[in-house]
Amino acid sequence: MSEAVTPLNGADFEGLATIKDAGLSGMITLRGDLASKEVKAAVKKAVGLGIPLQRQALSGQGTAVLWMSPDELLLLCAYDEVAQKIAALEKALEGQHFLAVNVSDARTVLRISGTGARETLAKLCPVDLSPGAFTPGMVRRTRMAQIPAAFWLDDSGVFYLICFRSVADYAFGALKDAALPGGEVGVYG
Amino acid sequence: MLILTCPCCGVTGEETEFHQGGEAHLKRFGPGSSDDDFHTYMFAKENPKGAHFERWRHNNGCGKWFIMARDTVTLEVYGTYPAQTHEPPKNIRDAITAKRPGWTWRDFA
Amino acid sequence: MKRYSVFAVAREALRDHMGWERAWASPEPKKKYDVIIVGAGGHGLATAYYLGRNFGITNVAVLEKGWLGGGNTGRNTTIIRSNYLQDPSAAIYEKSRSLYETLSQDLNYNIMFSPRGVIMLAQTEHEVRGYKRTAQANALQGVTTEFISPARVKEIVPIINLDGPRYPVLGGLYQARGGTARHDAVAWGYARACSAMGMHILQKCEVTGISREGGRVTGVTTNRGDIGCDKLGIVVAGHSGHLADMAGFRLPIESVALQALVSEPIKPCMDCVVMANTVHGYMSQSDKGEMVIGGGTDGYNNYTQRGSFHHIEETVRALIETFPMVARLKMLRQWGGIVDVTGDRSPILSKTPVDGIFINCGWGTGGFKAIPGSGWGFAELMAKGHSPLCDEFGLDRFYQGRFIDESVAAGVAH
Amino acid sequence: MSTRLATGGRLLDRSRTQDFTFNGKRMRGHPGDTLASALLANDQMLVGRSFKYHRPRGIVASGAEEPNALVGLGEGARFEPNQRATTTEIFDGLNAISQNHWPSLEADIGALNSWVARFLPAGFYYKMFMHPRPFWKHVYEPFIRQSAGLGKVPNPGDPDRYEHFHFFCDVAVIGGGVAGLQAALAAAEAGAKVLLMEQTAHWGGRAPVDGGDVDGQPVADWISATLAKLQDMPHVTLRNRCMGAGVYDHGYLLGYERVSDHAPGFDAPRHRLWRIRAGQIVTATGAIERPLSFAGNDIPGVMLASAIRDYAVNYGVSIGDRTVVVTNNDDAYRTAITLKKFGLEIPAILDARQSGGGALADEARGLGIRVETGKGIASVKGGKRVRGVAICAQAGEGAVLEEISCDAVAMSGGWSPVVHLWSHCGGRLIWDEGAAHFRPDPANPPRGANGEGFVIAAGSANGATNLKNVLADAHAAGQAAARATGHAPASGAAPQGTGDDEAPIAPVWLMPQGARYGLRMKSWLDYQNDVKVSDIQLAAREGYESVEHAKRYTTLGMATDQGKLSNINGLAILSDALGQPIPQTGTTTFRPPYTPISLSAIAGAARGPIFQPVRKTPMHGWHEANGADFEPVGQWRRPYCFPRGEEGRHEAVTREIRQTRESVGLLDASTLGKIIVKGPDAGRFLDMLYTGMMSTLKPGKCRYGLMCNENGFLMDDGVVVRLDEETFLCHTTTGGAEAIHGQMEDWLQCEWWDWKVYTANVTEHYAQVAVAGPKARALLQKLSNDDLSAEALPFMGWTEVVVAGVRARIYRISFTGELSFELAVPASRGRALWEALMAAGEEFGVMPYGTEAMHVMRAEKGFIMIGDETDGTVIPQDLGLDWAISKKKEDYIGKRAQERSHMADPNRWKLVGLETLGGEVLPDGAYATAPGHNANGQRNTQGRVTSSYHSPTLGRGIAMGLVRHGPDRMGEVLEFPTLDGGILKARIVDPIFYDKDGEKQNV
Repeated sequence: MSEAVTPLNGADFEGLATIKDAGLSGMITLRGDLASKEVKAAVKKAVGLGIPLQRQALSGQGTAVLWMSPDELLLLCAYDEVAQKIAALEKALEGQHFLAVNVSDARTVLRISGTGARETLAKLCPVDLSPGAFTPGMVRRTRMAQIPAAFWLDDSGVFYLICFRSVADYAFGALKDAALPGGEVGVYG
Repeated sequence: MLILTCPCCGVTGEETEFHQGGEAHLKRFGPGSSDDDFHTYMFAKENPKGAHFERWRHNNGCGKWFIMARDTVTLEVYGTYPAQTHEPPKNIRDAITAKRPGWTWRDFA
Repeated sequence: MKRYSVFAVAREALRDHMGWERAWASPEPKKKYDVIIVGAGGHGLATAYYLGRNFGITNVAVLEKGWLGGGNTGRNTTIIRSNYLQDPSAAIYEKSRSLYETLSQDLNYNIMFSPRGVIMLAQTEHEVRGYKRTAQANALQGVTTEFISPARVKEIVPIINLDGPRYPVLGGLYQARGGTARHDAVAWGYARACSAMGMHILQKCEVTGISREGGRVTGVTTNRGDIGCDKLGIVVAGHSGHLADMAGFRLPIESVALQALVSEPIKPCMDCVVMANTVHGYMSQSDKGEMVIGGGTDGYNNYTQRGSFHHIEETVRALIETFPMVARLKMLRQWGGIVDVTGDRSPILSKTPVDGIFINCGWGTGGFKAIPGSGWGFAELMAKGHSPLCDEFGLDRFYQGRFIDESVAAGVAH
Repeated sequence: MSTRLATGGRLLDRSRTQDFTFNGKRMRGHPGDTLASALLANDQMLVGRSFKYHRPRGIVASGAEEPNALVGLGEGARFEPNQRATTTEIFDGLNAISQNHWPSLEADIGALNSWVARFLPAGFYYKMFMHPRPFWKHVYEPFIRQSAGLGKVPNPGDPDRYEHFHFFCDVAVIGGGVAGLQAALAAAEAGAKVLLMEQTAHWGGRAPVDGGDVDGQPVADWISATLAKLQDMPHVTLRNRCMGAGVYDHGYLLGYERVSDHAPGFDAPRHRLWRIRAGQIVTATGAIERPLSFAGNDIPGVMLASAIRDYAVNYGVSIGDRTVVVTNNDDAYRTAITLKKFGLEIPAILDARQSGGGALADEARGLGIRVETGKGIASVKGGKRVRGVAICAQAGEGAVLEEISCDAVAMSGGWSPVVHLWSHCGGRLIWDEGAAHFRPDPANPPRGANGEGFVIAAGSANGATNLKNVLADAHAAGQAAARATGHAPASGAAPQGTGDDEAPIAPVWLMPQGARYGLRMKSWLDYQNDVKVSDIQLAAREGYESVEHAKRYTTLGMATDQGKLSNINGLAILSDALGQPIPQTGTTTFRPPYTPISLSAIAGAARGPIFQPVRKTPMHGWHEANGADFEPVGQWRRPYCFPRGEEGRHEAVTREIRQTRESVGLLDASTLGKIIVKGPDAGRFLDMLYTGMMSTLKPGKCRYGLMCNENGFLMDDGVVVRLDEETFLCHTTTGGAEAIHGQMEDWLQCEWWDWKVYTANVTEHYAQVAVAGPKARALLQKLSNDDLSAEALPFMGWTEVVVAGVRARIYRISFTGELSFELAVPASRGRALWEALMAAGEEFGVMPYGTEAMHVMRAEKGFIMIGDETDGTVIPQDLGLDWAISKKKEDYIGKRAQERSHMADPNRWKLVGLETLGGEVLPDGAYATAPGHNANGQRNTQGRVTSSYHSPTLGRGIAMGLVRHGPDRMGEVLEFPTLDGGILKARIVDPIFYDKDGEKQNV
């Protein structure tokens, strides 16, 4: 049996920004009462992190928690640890009304880095990506060109973008096009 | 291109992040209801020249539905609030009254 | 009414065009008319015209709050076709199309009906099946259409790209006698003919109230005074709900903006109307050379005659894909119109809960092509109480669940 | 003749030259030239032909308002028609051609139209060309279309790239003239984040040409200093070659940046469309000079006075040696003075005002220029060039007092603020009687989402006249914009500009005011569309009284310049003809864009591979590599079939079906929607969503379900799987996944928000493969040690197994009627599973099958297909699916709707099978006729075909259809007319053609 593969199979492109397939990533959608102590404890137990504030991300050692909506978190972990994390969540939340589901393969993750990262995304997303407005730790679910997408910014200035698996080629193509040399806008130097 | 503020996730985004879902505060009529009630629920729209309560979903965003009070002539937004609301909050009604005295909407005004 | 002809133009040229009379009179309102039509757009004026021509009813006033033809009649993409799927739609649109054939001569006003053909592109297998079904239905409805091959599409529209990377052209539903007409001229021609019959077209006359007695209409209140009538026809696309409100009933419609744009003019390159519903765009070339491009409706209720720009974007990118040469053209002007959309996206031509009041609305994006047929049928409905062209379009159909849904044949755009 | 002066040309780099061609003629210009200035420097006065009469046309203006100088630019796939020479920067190798003539610009056959102009007044075509009827389409219209149309048709294959950019700021200032610079500065100094856009390559606008001082220094120095200040501010973004194209609702602003139009070949996007969200927009868009309406005002060499000044100062170009200036205001005196200082001759200034001008007039006289007050031009002499002017009294009817020979005429009818962007989104205008122009009404600005105004006009766009007033107004506008976005303005005062003491303008709408018909029919209002004063007057006489009627009847202002020069003059003429004040006539509606923008910029990067998203399943790559013939299904691409060698579609489909029916086939079913529904109320919720009962489904089991919309119509179907007590997995159609998930959330969030249910769309998490055919089990058992027997996994059951080393859910469901297993594995392992199945199935001759084989097989089995049997007007009861509608439930979505009289009508058409008597395939969508015609003369019908295929299994055509009382009419024969005029007869039969008892799937 061969290994699991991402739809982009490691593709990368270097232009105004570097666009790279971030590889397999474990992703768990957790829906529940985010204010409850049970959910808080379950998340802590599963990925060792707290509940992020609205539209924020918290990241730890190989894990992260993204605030997706008032009753939804996205938990990130190693691809092959998902089953174990879900089991942990289910155990911790037994008797509660919640949903924890593996969505690792439903989505793909792209890494966008370099000085042109903000402008590259700003060509495709109707979001204020100026450094003053979009700061590390923020998560934004939005539209990227013609697909829904979510991205967040880590402390080192790298954007991680999540989109549906089936449109991975489109997402990569659109980002690559936006990052073509010669297309510097020059506003987020 | 409208700009909307989602009361569920706090994002102020452009219309392309959202999807409009028709009149809000509709009372559903199911089996056994009268023809008139069902017709009113399904088809007889308020469609006013003025304040309009409408449902929107932040579909390219947090995925939540919410309600927006918007003027169909000036496009002024009087406010947004979660979908789990039976009637518009008072501050929004007041904002409408200030601009559209005497406005009406189905069972409340 | 002095007849228009090449001889009249020559004669007038020799006296500096000083002898032309007004195309329509500008009278003062009478106290009462037999029939008042609210709305001097194409549909209202056509209704008045056929009331006079077919039923001898000429004591008619057509009231217009702005300028005649100033609503959707003057801001649409002028497409005329009748290749509809459902029997009631095909009947009224084909009646309309056939009246357009001779309308210039009937009105003695050149409305420039140009039967250059209309192709609706099939770009998915689903659309192919939908349009083949429409062709089958049309054959039984007396509407001449055919389903044509991609090669034939290319022959008729050389600038088309059959092998778009996304949606190849798999064929098309072709109506050779569909086409375009000069939209303003339709309103002006009808207005001139109505005026010649002695009807009153009252512009800048806004209806502010509708009077009733014992469940029956008695007249209207306007900014030019109270005017009585025995029958009232409401034909005010974009404002139907507002007028119905005055008459005390509610309509199953919502008003939304429909957008269109034109390019700068270029020499003739497309002698056909092409509609691509999969990618949401349609295009024809005006006699001036502009590419006339229609897009979609916004998703929200709106009375501003402006729309959201992303719909323009969606339409334009689709057209560049379908007609790659337009990539180097420029958008000259974009605008919006307010269209009334009903629960089944088909029009309402109906009696109302108020005796003597009739409503003609809900044409959505398909109003222009229907003007003569709608006028013909609605005049009959108002004069006789029923009309085969209108009977299926009653308000009662929503109560009964008897919808006339055209979107089933793949394309929803009109 | 026009020529390059020895001095002047502040925008030029005279040390370098650039070569270009016009109609193949080689010409030379300098960096900094526009195509217009370079053409004029080469004495190219004639640049095009008008639309209707094909009159010779020369350059009139120096900016975006130019109506005449439109050229075709570039070659091949880069050719672009209708490029405005006045806004085109030249570059080495530029090739331009003139437009709308045949055979050549100099000798145009179409110019004959001009000779018969008397017979072609406004609206002539509405009055003739009606007989004989076919002639309109076949004779008249082609002629009119060919003679109209301006530019040549471009070519496909545009190789350039385009893109969008989203930008957010507090204050966007449109226009980089002195007003824009000052407004931007004032807003930025208050701390607002500012974007300043200028449509040309240069900052400062007209001010450097007009001169004057600011705070004691020459205005050009002030511009440089201010620009430097702005450049140093980190929260200010400056953008030249970027036009404010349109203002839209809620403060949405489009910027059109021509990134590399001036430098083709440079590896950059050609245009970039800025999609800007601004808290406040300041329109510092300046003003446009109006022409004067006198006979012959369209002859090449008659130009706006300001343009003549621009060409001299900015580009060192003189239009003629002898320029007559004609005006109704003081500004045109500047042109006379400027030209005089360049050493050129001004034979006369004709000032239509009886009282003449102010200080500038004195200055002109001081330079020895002859100034005639109360005079105007009766007519201009010349054809393709100006030869002279005949002078008359403005107050008279045009009696010639004197003829003056000249080769250029500089005209000024006053200035109109550029109010387009203010007006796009509903900003109102007021008529300023003193200044004789419309300007923004500050009490009625366009209003944004918060109900407050979001556009502020500044400087001459707001009606301010001289440098002093412009700067003060702009400063206030910048501060107001900052304040409105929450930034307290800094305390600084506006810079002090000089202000000339100008005499008031006198409105002159026709010259002379009593011009007789012969002059009026040569007094042009709209140069491009050939609309004259006499045309507007004719329209008014004929009752086209509304400004929109007059515009549409005459085509005034409908040309590519959208009436920038003609509108005000035209509506003044109309007002006069109607005897009403100008404000009562009003203006036509201003629509975006300000000047035309490329369609490519609007489409942006969305072309070719990224035109639209293409959704691909995990096995897509395998399909591609194995010759799949794809069809679009929504945004997905699914294999229609897998042709081998020379096989056509039909052969391939037939082979795939045979193999599946006889052995085993594989279908990539990954596109099917998969939605998790979980919670204590999940069963109750699904009972509302589906017509059938789902709450009673046992874990480990699957059940087929139908979903209706609230209007009662069938909209989706699929198999529901109960994963555990609280969790269901709902399969939807390929097209339905997102919509159904959205609908679930809709009901949960907006109607039953107290129900405890969570949903998640997991469609793409799984690769799904249908393994179908009598050998399906044998194939799977080769890859799995788990028990897949009918006992362990019965029909409509599911379990978890390991297949080819991957944990998979396996569902015993069948859409083909064969023994069938659907396997779901994580998408990342989908292709590996597929390949393993193909390899293991080799001994059975396994084949992939596509959507068409699937369609045929399901039709053979009598299964309905959403989108074929349903079309949005069909209810489950029509399809004989009553078994899937629970009778026990009080309510489900659509139930109430189905109680309506037409829905419950026993006469509705119902599903049956149809078998042609001769085995032929019924045409898709064919109708069964009934006797007679309806009231509209249409043939009566009694049914229609919903699906029709050739069945390889049965060796004949099979069809499903909806027929009135169909299920009660088994065996009856219906007639289906075909499009070629024939009739196919078909018998009504049971819709299940294959394995009626389900013996094959249930093994």
